[in-house]
Amino acid sequence: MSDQVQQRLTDIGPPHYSKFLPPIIKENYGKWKYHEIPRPGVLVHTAESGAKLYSVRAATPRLLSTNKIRMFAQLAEKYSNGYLRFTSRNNIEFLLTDPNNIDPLIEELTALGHVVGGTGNSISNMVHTQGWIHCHSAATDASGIVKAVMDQLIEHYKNMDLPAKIRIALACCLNMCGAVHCSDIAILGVHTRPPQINRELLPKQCEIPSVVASCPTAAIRPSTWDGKPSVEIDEDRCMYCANCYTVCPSLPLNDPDHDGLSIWVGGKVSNARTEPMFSKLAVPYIPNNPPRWPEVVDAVVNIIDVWRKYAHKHERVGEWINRIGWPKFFKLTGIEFRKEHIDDFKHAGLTYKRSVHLTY
Amino acid sequence: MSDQVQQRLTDIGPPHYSKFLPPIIKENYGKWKYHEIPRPGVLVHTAESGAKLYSVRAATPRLLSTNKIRMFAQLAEKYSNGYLRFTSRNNIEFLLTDPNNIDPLIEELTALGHVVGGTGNSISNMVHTQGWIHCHSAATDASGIVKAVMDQLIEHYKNMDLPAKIRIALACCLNMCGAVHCSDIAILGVHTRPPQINRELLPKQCEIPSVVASCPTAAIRPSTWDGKPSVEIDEDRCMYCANCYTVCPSLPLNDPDHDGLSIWVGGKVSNARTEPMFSKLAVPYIPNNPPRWPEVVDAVVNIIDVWRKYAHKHERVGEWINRIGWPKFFKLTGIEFRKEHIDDFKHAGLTYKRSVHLTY
Amino acid sequence: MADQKYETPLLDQLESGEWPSFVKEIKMAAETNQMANSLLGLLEQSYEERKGHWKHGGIVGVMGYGGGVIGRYTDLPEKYPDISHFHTMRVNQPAGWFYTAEALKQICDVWDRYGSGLTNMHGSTGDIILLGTRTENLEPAFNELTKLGFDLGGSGSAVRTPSCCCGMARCEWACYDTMALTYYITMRYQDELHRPAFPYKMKFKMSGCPNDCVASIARADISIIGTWRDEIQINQEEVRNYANNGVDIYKEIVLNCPGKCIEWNGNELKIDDSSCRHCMHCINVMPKALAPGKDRGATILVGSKAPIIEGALLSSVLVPFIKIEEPFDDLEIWELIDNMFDLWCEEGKNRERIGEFIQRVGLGNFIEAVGLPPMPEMIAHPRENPYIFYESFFEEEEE
Amino acid sequence: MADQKYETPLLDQLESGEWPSFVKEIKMAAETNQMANSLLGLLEQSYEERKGHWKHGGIVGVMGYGGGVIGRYTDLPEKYPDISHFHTMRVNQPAGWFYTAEALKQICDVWDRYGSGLTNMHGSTGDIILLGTRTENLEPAFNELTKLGFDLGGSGSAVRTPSCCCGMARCEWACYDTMALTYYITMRYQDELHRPAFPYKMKFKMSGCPNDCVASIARADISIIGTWRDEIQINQEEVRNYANNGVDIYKEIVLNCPGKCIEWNGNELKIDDSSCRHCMHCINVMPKALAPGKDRGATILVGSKAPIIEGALLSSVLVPFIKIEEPFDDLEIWELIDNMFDLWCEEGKNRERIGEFIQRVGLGNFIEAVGLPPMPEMIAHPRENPYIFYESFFEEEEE
Ligand code: SRM
Ligand code: SRM
Ligand code: SRM
Ligand code: SRM
Ligand code: SF4
Ligand code: SF4
Ligand code: SF4
Ligand code: SF4
Ligand code: SF4
Ligand code: SF4
Ligand code: SF4
Ligand code: SF4
Repeated sequence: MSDQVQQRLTDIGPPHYSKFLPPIIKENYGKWKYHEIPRPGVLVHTAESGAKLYSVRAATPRLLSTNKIRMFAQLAEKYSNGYLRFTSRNNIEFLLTDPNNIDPLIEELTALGHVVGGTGNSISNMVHTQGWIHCHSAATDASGIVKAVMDQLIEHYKNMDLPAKIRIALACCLNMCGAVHCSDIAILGVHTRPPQINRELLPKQCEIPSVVASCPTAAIRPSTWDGKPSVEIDEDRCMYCANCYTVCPSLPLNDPDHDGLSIWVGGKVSNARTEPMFSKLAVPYIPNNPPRWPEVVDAVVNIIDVWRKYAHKHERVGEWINRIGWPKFFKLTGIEFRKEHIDDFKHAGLTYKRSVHLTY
Repeated sequence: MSDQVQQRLTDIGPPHYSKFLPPIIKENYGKWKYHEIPRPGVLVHTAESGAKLYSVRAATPRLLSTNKIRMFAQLAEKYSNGYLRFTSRNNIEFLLTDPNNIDPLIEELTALGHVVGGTGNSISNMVHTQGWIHCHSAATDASGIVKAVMDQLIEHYKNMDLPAKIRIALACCLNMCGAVHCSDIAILGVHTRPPQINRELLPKQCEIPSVVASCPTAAIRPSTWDGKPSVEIDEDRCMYCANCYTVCPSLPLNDPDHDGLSIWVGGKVSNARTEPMFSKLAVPYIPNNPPRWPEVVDAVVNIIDVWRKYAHKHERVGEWINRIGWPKFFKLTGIEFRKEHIDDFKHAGLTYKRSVHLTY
Repeated sequence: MADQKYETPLLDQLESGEWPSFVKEIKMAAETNQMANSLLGLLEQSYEERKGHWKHGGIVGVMGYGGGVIGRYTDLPEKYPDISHFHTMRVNQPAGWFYTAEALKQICDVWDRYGSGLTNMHGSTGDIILLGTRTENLEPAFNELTKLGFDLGGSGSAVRTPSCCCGMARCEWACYDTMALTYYITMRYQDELHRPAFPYKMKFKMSGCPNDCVASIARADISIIGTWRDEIQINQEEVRNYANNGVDIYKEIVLNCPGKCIEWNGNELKIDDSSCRHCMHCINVMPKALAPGKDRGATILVGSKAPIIEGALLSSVLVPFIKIEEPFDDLEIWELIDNMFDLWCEEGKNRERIGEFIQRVGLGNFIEAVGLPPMPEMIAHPRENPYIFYESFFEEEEE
Repeated sequence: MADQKYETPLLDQLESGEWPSFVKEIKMAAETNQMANSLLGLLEQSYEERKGHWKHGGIVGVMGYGGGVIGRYTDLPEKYPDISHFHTMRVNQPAGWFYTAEALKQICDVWDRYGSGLTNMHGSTGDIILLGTRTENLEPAFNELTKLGFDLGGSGSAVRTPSCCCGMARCEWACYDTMALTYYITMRYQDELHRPAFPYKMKFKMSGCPNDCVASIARADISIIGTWRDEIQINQEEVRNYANNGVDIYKEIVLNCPGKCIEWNGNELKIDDSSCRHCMHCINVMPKALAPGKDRGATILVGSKAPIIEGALLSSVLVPFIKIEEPFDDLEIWELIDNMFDLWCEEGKNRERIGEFIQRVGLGNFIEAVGLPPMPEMIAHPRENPYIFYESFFEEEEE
């Protein structure tokens, strides 16, 4: 072991990317001229030199076994000189120079269960998080819902038949590791009950002042219990954000009968046309219903169907809603408008309708 | 006196407006069809019946002597059957039925010093407040600045040669009695020094808790002085809003060497095209310079000239700036951009530029 | 009256120029009125010193009323004894600011007798402002005014003098009768107008259409703005006339439509009314060709105000659409307004406008308390933060 | 290894359907890996109970590093002893997520030896996530990874693993070399990445153009987004081709341009570049006809994050335009970033992201402290409230 430590390498950083770039990229680095999408899942980038790079994009569940990664490696060796990459939304891309390899690669990928698509005006892979696979904080699972939703939306992954790109993301708690807050559609796991205080463990595990400071609504006050330092939670003020739980393991919020999901719409990240926007609350609460969360799937499909039907070309979900107005969004989707939709946090006043720009 | 009190009428409310409406209005009430503006200052409203009402609009300084009001009354008797009205921006309107009276009326009004105009895409009268004429709170005068500014802008009152309507307003302190906060251009009197505490009078004149509560930045703390209850002001926190002075006469802020004016741009009230908008800070500070406040006049004229030159038709000042972006507004007007322009109040974070929608 | 003459070299500079001069007005009044004359002197001194010379007002008024008069005293009473008192009377204007010559002259008579001979036509809230009188003149002036049929307007923590655009009297776009409603509201709330009993001021402003010519959305606690909910009326012939006479319909209208719901093929204008935002722009540009629909009414908004203390507010939608038809007594909004007043009086803090109150308690809680259902028209967009109070989802469960 | 087999009727339902199945992945791994097998059982139980079975993580890691490993323990260790520890290792991905088949297989070898055989390709921050290992395996796995040239990524209150879009490697719109800059930043901040010393996490994300394909504006404390400041390059011939092939240039492009700066006469496209907002839309729709200008660089923005605790933030502009050219050592931004780090470390509260810190102290004070002048590009619009601190106007006067 001491031997091992002596040889220990640290702070070497990641391998330099140039090691992994195919020659065609090295040769045309920074000299690409334009791209085309001849069919869903296939990007063709043409360089100033005339060289053409064919990228074949396929879905992955993100959670991959080493077995599967080896299979991908094999496919890369067979069709793309061993070069491949992953995208910022967890798709896999094979980097081909020979267009004749496109069809057989797609065939093998499809056979392997990895549908090809996700380019252009399609629904790409869902960004998502750990859920019950790995996180203590999860109000719901991640991978299972993604699977259920994408099974239903598969045609929109395979085809580029939508008014615009649509980005769906899921986070299993308010920490929002998927950074879902700027998604066309976001599925967000929510706790809906205040923390249960483990009064025995709390004084051992947690610093009271940090716990008190962690609460955005000042719902937590220091107290004593059985002579020991403890905290009191004003349940009327708690909105279940779990920040106290992040800081203190003795304040779990997980609650199978009340944990569930919310759905948010109309966010975007790109600067294309309109500025980036946050997603807004569409459906406040749907209970957890594994293994296929049918109510969540229906809600997402419904929103997409209505958007598809009414949006103009190039209109992202949020851009479409901004044009037609939120009242019409609720009307067309049939989603019930409730008090919960009306903001009551810090900047709430700015979200009230301060004009008579209404539709009837 | 007791006799008088017995006869006393109370709660009679204002006279019913119908007493003051000319017959043509009574007959066509709610049945107007369209209007035209054949020349600046003249509105022609045509009713469904075909009847035509000619309104001649002239400027007033709002502050009117009874002498002048009598002269207006005379003109009304001569030209408009004794009917006249004032507008929501303190213009006067004579309500004519005989178009032949238009020219002579305009001639007399002009001779009397009351320029005719203010209709359509012009600069109408400036909404303003009391200033040194009547208010204890004023950081500047009102009427004098209005006179100085409008003397300079007179051609835009007389002609409808602007891209859109432009509404200029002035308020002599942050109470903003002119409700200037949604004006194309707002001139706002500002104090720039914390209140001077009159420690002798304060305990007699003011309730300490109300004084403490009045401060939006919590700059005021209760204290004692010479054994008497008093307050202390944290000068670093004070942003000179004078709310404490409104509540307590012993906390005056008036200070001839530091009081002055600020200029705000881009607000609007109408729902036409865009939703109503608040005005935003353009020039943080100009010292008082009576009787003609040349620096204020120049700043206003400059903004209007730049807007005239670059705005599209129908673009109010704020709509124009929204199209070209604030950086370009500052560049084109030559106004210095300072730290003071960056919001630091409650919702400041929402005013930071959260996109790369920039122009260069 | 002493006829002391003041030198006013600074003010004199404001007599020249084409814009009507307030200095000329004061001088005109000063010829016969010593208060106006003293004001000249005082104002000149203010111009020299760059500083006002008025003290914080005291409480003065007429018997039985809690408002309508703004007390004012100079801080130089020895120098200007004639304006040691210089109170203003706020006289409730007739709706729409229509007058006869006769009525104006009568008011002038009163003010020549009891005041400075100076006025504001009108104050920002809408009142006739009679500038400058002494305490002892208030009651007699009031008596004469009421005999003429005029009453005082509001001040203090009361309903303030309601005001409105000229509406149906002189505008083709009025979607309801603003002047009638304003008169009705003024009369309905006479007691609340004259006897302050609220946490703070309460302003009503009525505009006949979304152009909002009284700026009600920016400066009224309750803003009532006309609108329609059926199709915009189109006269295609007149549209073509505008096009032929220089209106670039594509650039000026189609591109500016916030609902993106207008199409123009060079011959016919098509509006997708279901996406129309009722902004008025297309109608404004072509008043002969377009008009608001026939199913007219109003939107009720609440809460605008100037910046003191938490920052300026615009009114926001409370009732998206309501018909405003006689008899006004039967309108449902009075109950809503009563509920709002009750709630605000009970829970509002001193000097907290209703708009600030709503900001503090939250619109959701506010509408719940006043008995309105949540409606998407009330908001610009739903919440962006996930900090949702979920209790309403599990209410049955609670013990 | 015990080869206990779990019944997973619920999870089995997630094997059907066309979307690739994560359950199949776990099952595949479970054939040879007992940790993966146990995970199946545990997950099935979670699905039954609608509840996770992981405990709050403890502090585990490799020697000398303060991060890169997320400790995780099940709350059912007796039932699932093989995953009583189930830590993840965050391995710093190569910039742009490019790999050779060879490199991937080497990583798989390590993870078959020391972990569950399960991965995430990739984590939301960008790392290769190696899911599930025991404390005692961390050090040997780390050693093997470094020998392969891989290092751990960030976790905790440290610089987090920077990530970027593929940029110049495979995109015609990259306005600077995102991958080179990402590698440079990752190497420059190795110490800050591996040894948490900040008030909270610090993420860098690099996108080559305003399309922002790594969502940097939404989820990076420092977002570096490519842009240009000269004219959009236009090939008119290709514009006409698009028009002829079905692009409705008026509707799709002119009407959607946020700068309202495009004109199209059916033959020629004119762009008023001085009003262009660099949104990319016109270029996106006609990639063969249009391209960003030649004077390229980047905008630097700061402060985005997820909602905890004060609500989500988007990054906002700090440096409107900067050239990003080699040698990166000479770029001026490092001094700025050092100043930001220093200030935040000194004045930031525990668990306060830099964006929240800026919200608290105010952007004006922040830029003053880090040595940037106020620029109108930093704001969406100037202040609307009149609550101005005027001290800077009278500084000379102060004694
Ligand atoms: C591969 C990838 C970058 C990477 O290094 O991994 C990428 C690659 C491209 N993006 Fe992207 N984008 C990628 C994530 C994103 C993201 C980030 C995200 O989704 O989390 C965004 C911001 C999304 C948002 O706004 O919420 C993004 C917003 C765009 C846009 C703007 C779309 C819009 O109208 O708002 C374009 C332009 C377009 O497609 O017209 C674009 C265009 C492109 C182009 C056409 C650029 C090019 O010339 O090569 C590439 C192919 C797009 C396609 O799939 O049709 N890319 N692109 C990412 C693929 C993710 C995936 O697997 O689906
Ligand atoms: C007389 C008056 C109402 C009253 O009862 O007193 C009035 C009367 C008319 N307004 Fe107004 N507006 C009047 C104050 C306003 C205000 C309030 C204000 O300025 O404080 C506004 C909101 C201003 C703002 O947005 O900041 C206002 C926004 C409009 C608009 C929308 C303009 C825009 O594009 O934003 C129109 C439509 C138009 O002119 O095209 C309009 C149109 C009209 C029309 C054409 C309506 C009609 O068919 O009769 C009237 C003649 C307008 C003109 O002057 O050209 N009126 N109008 C007010 C005259 C004030 C004055 O003396 O100048
Ligand atoms: C006379 C008038 C200005 C004018 O020259 O037109 C006026 C004058 C005063 N206003 Fe005002 N306000 C006048 C319309 C307004 C308006 C405009 C409106 O009503 O449409 C506003 C902005 C809208 C609003 O209500 O927010 C307005 C917002 C204020 C405020 C700030 C209120 C707030 O909530 O932010 C104050 C301060 C206060 O209430 O203590 C105030 C206070 C005052 C006081 C009473 C001064 C004080 O602190 O006690 C002023 C008396 C001046 C004097 O000596 O005559 N005045 N005041 C206006 C009333 C005339 C009328 O009755 O027609
Ligand atoms: C693994 C990963 C999710 C995933 O499945 O991809 C993840 C997992 C966790 N995140 Fe995260 N975050 C991950 C990317 C993110 C992102 C997205 C990003 O980086 O682009 C965000 C939103 C952007 C941001 O930084 O704000 C994110 C916002 C959070 C937050 C809220 C931070 C905030 O300031 O609002 C927390 C809470 C915390 O820091 O205590 C958090 C905390 C956590 C913890 C450590 C749970 C905790 O409370 O201690 C999770 C460990 C789960 C586990 O057991 O493995 N994670 N986390 C992502 C890191 C993988 C990687 O290194 O590549
Ligand atoms: S979103 Fe919440 S539950 Fe999901 S991985 Fe992140 S911290 Fe864990
Ligand atoms: S869950 Fe959030 S709101 Fe509730 S007590 Fe904990 S920190 Fe406060
Ligand atoms: S704006 Fe201020 S100074 Fe002017 S009249 Fe109103 S309260 Fe008085
Ligand atoms: S002027 Fe305003 S900020 Fe200053 S102490 Fe008075 S109330 Fe507070
Ligand atoms: S608000 Fe509408 S109805 Fe009233 S005057 Fe203005 S344009 Fe006419
Ligand atoms: S009223 Fe406004 S939104 Fe409606 S069609 Fe006309 S321009 Fe468009
Ligand atoms: S951000 Fe821009 S440069 Fe980077 S991949 Fe996306 S489109 Fe290309
Ligand atoms: S990049 Fe965007 S703003 Fe610039 S011309 Fe193209 S569409 Fe318009």
